[in-house]
Amino acid sequence: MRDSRVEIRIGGTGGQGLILCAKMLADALAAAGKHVAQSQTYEPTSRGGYCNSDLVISDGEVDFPLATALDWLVLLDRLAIRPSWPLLKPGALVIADTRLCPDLPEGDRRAHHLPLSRTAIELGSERVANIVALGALAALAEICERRALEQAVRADTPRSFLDLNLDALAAGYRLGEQAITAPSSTSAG
Amino acid sequence: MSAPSASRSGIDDEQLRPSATAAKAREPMNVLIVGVGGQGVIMVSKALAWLAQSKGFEVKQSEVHGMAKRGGTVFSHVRFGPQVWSPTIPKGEADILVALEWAEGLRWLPFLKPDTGIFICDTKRIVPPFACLNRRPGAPLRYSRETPAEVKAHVAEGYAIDATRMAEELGNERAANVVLIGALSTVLDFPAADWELALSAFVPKKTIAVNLDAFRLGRNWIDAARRTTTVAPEAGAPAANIPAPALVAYSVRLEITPQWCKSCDICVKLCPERCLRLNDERIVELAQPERCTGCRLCELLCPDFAIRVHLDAVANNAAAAQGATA
Amino acid sequence: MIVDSAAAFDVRDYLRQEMMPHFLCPGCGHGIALRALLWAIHEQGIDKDTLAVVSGIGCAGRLSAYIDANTFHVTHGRPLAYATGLALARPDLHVVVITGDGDCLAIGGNHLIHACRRNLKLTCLMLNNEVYGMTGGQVSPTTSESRLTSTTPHGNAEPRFDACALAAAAGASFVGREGTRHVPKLKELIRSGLVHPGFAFVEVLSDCTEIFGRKNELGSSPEMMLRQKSELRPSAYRDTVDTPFRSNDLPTGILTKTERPEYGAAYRKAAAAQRASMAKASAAKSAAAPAKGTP
Amino acid sequence: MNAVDTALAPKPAVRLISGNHACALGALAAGCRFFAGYPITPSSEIAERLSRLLPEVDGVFVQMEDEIASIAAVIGASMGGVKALTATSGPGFSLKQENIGYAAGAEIPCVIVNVMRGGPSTGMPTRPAQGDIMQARWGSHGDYPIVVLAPASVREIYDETMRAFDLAETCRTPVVLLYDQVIAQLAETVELGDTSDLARTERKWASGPRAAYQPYAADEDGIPAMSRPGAGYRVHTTGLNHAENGFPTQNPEAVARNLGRLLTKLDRHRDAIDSWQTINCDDAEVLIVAIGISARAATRALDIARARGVRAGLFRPITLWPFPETALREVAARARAVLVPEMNAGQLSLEVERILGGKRVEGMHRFNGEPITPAEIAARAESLAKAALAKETR
Repeated sequence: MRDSRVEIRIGGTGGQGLILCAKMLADALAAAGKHVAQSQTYEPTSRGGYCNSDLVISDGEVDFPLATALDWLVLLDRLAIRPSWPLLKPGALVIADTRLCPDLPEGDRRAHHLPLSRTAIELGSERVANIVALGALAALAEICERRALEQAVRADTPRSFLDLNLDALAAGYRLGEQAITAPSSTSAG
Repeated sequence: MSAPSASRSGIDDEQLRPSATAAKAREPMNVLIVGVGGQGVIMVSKALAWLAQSKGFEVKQSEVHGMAKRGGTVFSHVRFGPQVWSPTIPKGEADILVALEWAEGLRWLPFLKPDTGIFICDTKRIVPPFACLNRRPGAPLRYSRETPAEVKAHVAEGYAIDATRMAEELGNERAANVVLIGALSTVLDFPAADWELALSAFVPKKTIAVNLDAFRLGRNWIDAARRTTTVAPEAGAPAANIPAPALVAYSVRLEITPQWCKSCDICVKLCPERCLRLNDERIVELAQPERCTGCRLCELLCPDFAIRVHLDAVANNAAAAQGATA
Repeated sequence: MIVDSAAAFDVRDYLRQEMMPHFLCPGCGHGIALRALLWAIHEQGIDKDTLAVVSGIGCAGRLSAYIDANTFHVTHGRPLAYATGLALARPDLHVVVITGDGDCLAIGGNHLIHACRRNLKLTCLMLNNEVYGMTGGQVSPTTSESRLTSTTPHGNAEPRFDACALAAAAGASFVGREGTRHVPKLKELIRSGLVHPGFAFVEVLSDCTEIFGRKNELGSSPEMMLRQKSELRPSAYRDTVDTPFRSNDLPTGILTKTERPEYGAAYRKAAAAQRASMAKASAAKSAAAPAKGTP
Repeated sequence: MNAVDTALAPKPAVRLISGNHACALGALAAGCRFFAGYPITPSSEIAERLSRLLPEVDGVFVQMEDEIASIAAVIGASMGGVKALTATSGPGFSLKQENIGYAAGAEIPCVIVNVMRGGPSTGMPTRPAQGDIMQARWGSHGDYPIVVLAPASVREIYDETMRAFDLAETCRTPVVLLYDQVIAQLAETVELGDTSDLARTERKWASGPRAAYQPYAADEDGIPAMSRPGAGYRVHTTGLNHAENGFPTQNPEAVARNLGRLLTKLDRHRDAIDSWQTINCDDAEVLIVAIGISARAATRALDIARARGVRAGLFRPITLWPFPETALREVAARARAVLVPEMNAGQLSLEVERILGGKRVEGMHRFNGEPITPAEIAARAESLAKAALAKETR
């Protein structure tokens, strides 16, 4: 069984920019020669409601493009816990927003509660919480080169938001790097 | 009404010719101006009314033009004198009839005083659509066939003047009515200068020059005509040279495609000359070819495209007449 | 005078003669409407090769088969939608739509109002005979009140559509109505529609004599046609004093004529501008590229 | 890979694009120059892409007033000689059916994308399903041929969209691209080559004298040459049954002749039409037949099953209709059991049962909006293999 397969989910609610940040990560990975499949689940409402975007990353062609066993889970809303929790691989890493997703269920996983949305608010807009999360994920998962990710963020950001998004990415990296040195909670957070 | 007839007692019988001066002393001078919409009838009557008023006459003018737009009958009554009661001229009471169109002139002839009335008429022909109602091959239009010479018999004094062409030659066809004003000015004794003043007030500023030329042209033409004969156009006079509207000589032939005819009867019932019928097989046929005028109504209204009307041109009118009866 | 123009026009030059006689009932006004259309096309000098006629389903829809042109007999109610695609894809063609009252106003009503709104250059000829003739005489959106049809056995209780008012309200830039009784006038109206730079809607009042006429005892074909004349008057007479004495809810002539941007031309213009700005941008990019690489 | 390498190597056009995006690009590459559509989830991205891309290549995009108008405008554009596309989802696909029948009957090339979502009726607009397999084949009334392609990946959507246009043109038929919401909105890394010099297939155009031209008289390939409006042929096109001359007829011989040709015309092009993929079929005891996202799950399931000692193989029809039945029969001959996982109540199973006659065909049906997972398929394959073995050894 060819398995360089890595699965990442960014879960939250509609309107948080989950699909966009997943796409940025996917672009960065694609630039590095990885095969990526990025899928999404959303509800018919344009805003609000459960939403996630999944990445399946592989050295070869991705056979089944949907999540089956998550290596990484980023939670930007508690709504995303229920559909995602059963998919976690044993020992998977979970990054949860301290404010929007304070409580996590029991399970065999490593969890980091990070102030993603609060950091975004401090940067000037809660709307960049997705980019902060992206930075934190990239730092913790060490899944792609930082330069490639910055390039992907640049490519997908309108000029007027570029500085904000790059700041958010850097802030996310900082949060992630701090978390590496800090112990992660291994039981219920 | 009694008032007009009472005023008759004041007639100066010696006055045979109408004149503006004479009008002061007798019953009103009656000038009837007729034509078709767009020719400028109202302008002529307004200029005359203005002039008469400026000379101290009481003036009454009435006109019908509202429905005429372009092409319909327009007439205007202008009456002036010491006192004018009625605004309209009764039949046989017009001193002067000015017509801007030939057939309109003839139509109003009964309004002219039989003994003394003066007829001034443009020979311009404007053929109205209903003059074409009879579409028989070679048939004349239902437009006046009278020649200027024949009209002479009906009027005391008559001038058939090709005013439209004269105006055209001046470069403005629309000044034809002013040519006629020029003619009119010779039978009313207002000074020519006053006429020109009146004209200048009633025509658009940039056309004053051409209109004054037209006025003088009309005046001179009458003078010249008077020197020869009272009833103007004889041989060589412009009106005599006017050809009747061209009649294309043709014969009618109906091409019927019997397989396409579905016997709906529309052509039979809607033919204005009732010359079609359905035969024993219920197929249309031309039953009375001599009555067919080639109007094409049957062709146009046949839902089945079964009829085609051919108007075969023939060499001349005689042949056309032959074709029609053949 | 009508004689001159009519003499030069032989309708058979525009018919597929192998298809004749056509399938319409005796006295059906649609044949007359077809003549008026072909006459207008002839007068306008439209080449048969670049003429495309799209028609729907029903008696009116069948007319396209008789026209010697590029003809498309499509699905019920959809000729305007097919014609929209054809005219947008092929602006070099002259596209005419023939449709009936049911085809155009009932099943195809949505396409009509949007065609009016869009203002793509198309001429839409709606033949209104107040009835679904081909299916046996059912009530249609234009059936007059109290008329008998095979689905209104006690008289039609629904109010009818005024198709021209509908088209005008939907934004059509050219709207006109005429009866088949007045062929030269109808031809003139259609011709004005053909030259109109935008969507032209022409309603033709046509007689269904065999089915609608018979059911409502409207008399023979000629009688129906004569009544059509008495019931119609030019729109110019609308405000004259005798209006109260004669009903005039179906004015004829050109009822609406406005200048609006034609959709196809507007679209092509915007597309050309988009291409030009792209070409400019890529030229600037390629000019800038070597400069970037030098240091 | 280091930074120098990426800078020097000619960059392969690897892009992360969605299935719907790939469809728009494939259409353009195939020479599509007209799109008419109506917004519907989850296919709207195709329209959105083409509204920007078509004007760039002098094409036309138009958003019509409804689904019916969209397919009508597409057929209208194609009647004008322009390659045309529309895209929709289940509810819209249902509305288009009458006119798809028209395109089939009048033999007007066109391509219809149907991104399958939950049903019936409005169903689940943002959840995947595979419930339009039968509608795609039998949705319009009467008998007619149609080609339905069922790509399973972003790359394949791109390729199959191009092939859809080629088949539509060569066979003068509507072609349906059928894929589910997952594949439509899935973004995958794909390598797209330069297609600017791609030889594009055009329909056979009428040539020769007008008098001799019969719009529905077919050559030996069963496909009549089409006339382009303006080329002087002035033909009649109708949805009524017609004779070779294009005019309506109810003459039984004429109808049987033309309709008979129509119904068999694809047979002579099966080499170009048929397309399927087999994985590990040579020694397969359990044959899985699936399309779209279910086939992607089955692909992974093969590995899981083999790891557990179950020899599973996959037969994936890429051309769904006409179904590549000969190929399926050959592959299935060696299998002990056949498993058909699909996101509906059993549509593909029905066709597989029909083709494989008495063979045991096990359906694996799900219609709740959740894709079937590789593990589920693998488990089912394993139990099927055991049952088959038990039956044989009994």
